[in-house]
Amino acid sequence: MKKTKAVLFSILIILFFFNLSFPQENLSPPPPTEVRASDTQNDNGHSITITWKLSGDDGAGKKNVVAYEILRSELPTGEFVVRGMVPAGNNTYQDRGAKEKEDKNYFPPHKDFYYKVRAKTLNSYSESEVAGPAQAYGEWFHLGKLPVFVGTLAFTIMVLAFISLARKGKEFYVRPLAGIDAVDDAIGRATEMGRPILYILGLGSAADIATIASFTILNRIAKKTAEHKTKIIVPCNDPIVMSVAQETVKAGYLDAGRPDMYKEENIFYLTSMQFAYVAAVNGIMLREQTATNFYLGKFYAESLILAETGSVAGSIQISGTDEIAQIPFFVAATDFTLIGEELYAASAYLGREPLLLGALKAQDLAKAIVMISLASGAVAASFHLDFFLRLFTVQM
Amino acid sequence: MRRQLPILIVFVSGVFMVIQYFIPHESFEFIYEYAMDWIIIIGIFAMLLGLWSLTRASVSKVQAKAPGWGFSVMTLVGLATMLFLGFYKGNKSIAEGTFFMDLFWYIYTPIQATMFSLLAFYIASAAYRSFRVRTVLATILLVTALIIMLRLIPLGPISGVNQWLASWILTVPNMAAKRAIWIGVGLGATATALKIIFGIERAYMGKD
Amino acid sequence: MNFYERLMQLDRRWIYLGVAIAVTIPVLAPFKVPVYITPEAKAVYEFVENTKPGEIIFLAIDYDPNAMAELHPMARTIMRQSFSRGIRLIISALSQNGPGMAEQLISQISKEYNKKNGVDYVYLGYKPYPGITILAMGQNFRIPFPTDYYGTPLDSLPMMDGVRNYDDVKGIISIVAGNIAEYWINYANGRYKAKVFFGVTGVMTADYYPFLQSGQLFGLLGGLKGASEYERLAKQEGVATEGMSIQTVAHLVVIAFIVVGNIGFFMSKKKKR
Amino acid sequence: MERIGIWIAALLTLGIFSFLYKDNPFYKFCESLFVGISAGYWFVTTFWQVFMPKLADNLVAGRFYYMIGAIFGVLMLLRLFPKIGWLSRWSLALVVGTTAGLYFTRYLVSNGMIQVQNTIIPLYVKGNLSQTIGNLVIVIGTFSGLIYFFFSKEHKGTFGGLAKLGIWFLMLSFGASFGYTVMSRMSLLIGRMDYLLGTWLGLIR
Repeated sequence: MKKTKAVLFSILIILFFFNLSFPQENLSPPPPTEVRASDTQNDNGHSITITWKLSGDDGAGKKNVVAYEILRSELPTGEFVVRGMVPAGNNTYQDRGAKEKEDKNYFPPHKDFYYKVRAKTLNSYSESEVAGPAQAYGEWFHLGKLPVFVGTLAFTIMVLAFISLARKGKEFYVRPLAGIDAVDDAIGRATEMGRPILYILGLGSAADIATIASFTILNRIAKKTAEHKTKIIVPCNDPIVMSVAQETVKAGYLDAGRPDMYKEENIFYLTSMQFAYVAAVNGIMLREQTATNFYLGKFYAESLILAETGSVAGSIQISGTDEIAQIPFFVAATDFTLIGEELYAASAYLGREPLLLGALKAQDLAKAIVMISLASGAVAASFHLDFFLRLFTVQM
Repeated sequence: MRRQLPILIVFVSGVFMVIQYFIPHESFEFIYEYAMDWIIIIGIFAMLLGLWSLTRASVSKVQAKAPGWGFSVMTLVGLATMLFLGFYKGNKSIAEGTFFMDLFWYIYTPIQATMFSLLAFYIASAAYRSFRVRTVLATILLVTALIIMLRLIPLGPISGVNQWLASWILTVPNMAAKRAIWIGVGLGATATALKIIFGIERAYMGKD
Repeated sequence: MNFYERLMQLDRRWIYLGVAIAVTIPVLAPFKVPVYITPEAKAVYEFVENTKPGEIIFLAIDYDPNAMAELHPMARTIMRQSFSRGIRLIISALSQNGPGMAEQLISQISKEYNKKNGVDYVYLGYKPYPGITILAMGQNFRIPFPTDYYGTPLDSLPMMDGVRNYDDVKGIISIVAGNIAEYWINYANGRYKAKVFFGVTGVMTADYYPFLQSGQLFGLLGGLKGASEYERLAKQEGVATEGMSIQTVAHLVVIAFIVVGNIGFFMSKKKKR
Repeated sequence: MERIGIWIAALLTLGIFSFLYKDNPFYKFCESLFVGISAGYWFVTTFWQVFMPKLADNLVAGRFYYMIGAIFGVLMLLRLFPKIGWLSRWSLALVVGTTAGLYFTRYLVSNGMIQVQNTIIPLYVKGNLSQTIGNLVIVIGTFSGLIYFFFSKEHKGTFGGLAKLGIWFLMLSFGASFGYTVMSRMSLLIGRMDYLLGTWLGLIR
């Protein structure tokens, strides 16, 4: 099969040049019919889609049609230029171009174009009627993404609804999380031992959602360390993350009423290179003898280096990441691990802020909906009903 | 001005990015591309903050003659050398064969690779330390890890079975668990993104 | 502390020593073990094998010297296979510390096959923010890479004539370490429907199995084992094949330590009773 | 030059390995040198490979939209001046807002909808027992795993039982990933040993 395709392709190339010298033969196939040209849906406005009905000799009749060429012109009678070619059996083509005016292949929108489709055999061809005019224009809504749109709206409404319930004073139950319960003990331990706490925000940028979740946790922990008068060290690997961490810790000290104790030099930048950063943090752990290490945020391969060095130093370690590949190492080598979503929930747990707890409740509701869809979808699929599947199918 | 405007910027830019996902039209595409470039550019400027922090910390350690200040001198020397070599010949400074690249190949790369390779030791010690039949959960962890590791070891007649079991674990129950984590992370991250956009989660903004 | 308790609390330096010996001895006295070939590795091999001479494959070298040991053999074998079959390559390097290393590899192998830059291959180099770069390349390679790695405008390279974006290549093989892989799946495949193949580090392999099943990924080489499978398939046995035999010994040592720890745990518990 | 380079590289490699025994001045030396060199390398390469083409070249070409990015970039630097440091929050807000919006749909689609879509699979596949079992395990595992992540309900009774099953699935997956990773970590070490024994000492080939 694949060999045939290869042969066909080489034939096509030969044919392409061959045609120049022998443009017409009387054995031309029936032309493609019902050619339609129209704007391509759900695009940025630089493409027209052409469809046609296959030539009578394509797959039937003499079965000698090998390809279709798509030609374009700005005038119905003007000179037609080949825009592309598709193998026989295909009945659509997207004539696409660039959106930048400077680009060689610029495709102007809102401009009339006419199309012809040429059915080609080995040594002849025939052309369809001219179709068009058609104009390319950009859409203002991507219909294929409708399920995402519905999901976005539904989820946003759920989150906002629960938050406003929380604002009205409704209280939500949350089950205990081992990793969270350990935080207070861990800070207490550091205080007793008179040793510092190390907080690692991971390798994410300030724009990573996991890092932002970690900032909120850092803020709560900074408040507690300020209350306990325990030193907190935050080495950073991204300058923006460092800036934000400084603000966050400062705010925590302010919340605790101890702005005087805040020391900016304890929240510092080392280097943005993964392993140089880890080498330095390793050193900090052993030399500062940190009593408690937090690893919360985005972590990559360094997770285990940090966790094992921390364990050599005898620190209590609490970790959490949404990087699935690293969770196993944190689970094996640290004392408590916040797994995936638990990291995002932690900020709500630590602050006990009703608004954040409300959002957590919305997450649970969304989870319940997902689970019901999963279960009923799987049952439906067993009976070959793909209704549920379609609800979640996104066309890009 | 100090608190409200940033929250407004977050809201507007966040909502815009969500909306643009649904709008294929090129006018949105252009703004989207510019916004992405701006963020890259902000990141570049912020690099100076990083260098400033590193330099200041090292210099003050040296000045205070803090314990190990000599090592801070090494950091400063390394930094200054790279900066000098990286700029003194304009944009030709970082071509292959320059001293800059020699330092990269003979100092940076080996240390980096060695740091990474420490994981071989640590993965063994972590496995030794935590893979004990202490609890049900620890036992599950231990048994699956063993099955997977044994796939590389010639086991004679049971090699085929183990190979099959290992790949079944990787593709079936492993995938089920990962999907659960993925979906959970998806919901947690989208909820957090929403909280950021609506200004509910704003600890990262600090306080005055 | 009795003998069994001691087994439970070995100083970790003994473990380090055990690992060091396990990887050193076979290096000095090499031997070979059999390799089992997985269907997902075969899929990558056959994709390259079925690409016709003159067609273009996009090869992304998305790792840095950290992952060289595992991923270099894959990139090397795939490049050799492609060049020897007359396939043209567009190569990018989206990992921050990767471009220099990728450049070395490219110049070495293109010399072996006497391939010309700009004609038989194009090296784009590095841009930060891989997600955004991958998205932009879906529009046009020229958006993130107005020039190639060497500063030549893409428009003046003969090979790039008429080659705009992923639509104009047969598929993408990304040899990748870290989260850049996600972007290839989400953006190149998700947004632009490109055919994506991966060569990933061993640690990532299990994470990308689901994408094979969901059809977002068309083939996968996992770690050194994947590389050695590929060397077998392409009949270029080398570093990876050798490495696999050392792996066997190293795995045995790790398993032995786990067993020792558990014997200690079990026996000392029994004694207490 | 190359010979000297290899010697330096080999000594630095040993310096890092010495950390396994215990923290020592040799390691500290390597570490501090590494931090300085890497920070410098990162700054220089980003400058030449990103700053020049992304900003300088575009401004020279008259694309003044890029000025907006530059202005926000300068605002970021104002952090260095305590009095007007708060202006840097504007840049931060732009970065965080933009990416929060970008990630919102990204996570919703990739982690949410596509995973759900992939898990909607028939529980019974006619004539294919292994696939039937596999699909069943996947659906049950995903379902119970999600139950484990419920925060607002106590893990008690049947619900608690399912949550327990969920955490078993998670542990199984962690064990599998851990076991699978051993190989790639060993190969990193093999690479370094090759360098020491081969490239440096010439003991192999």
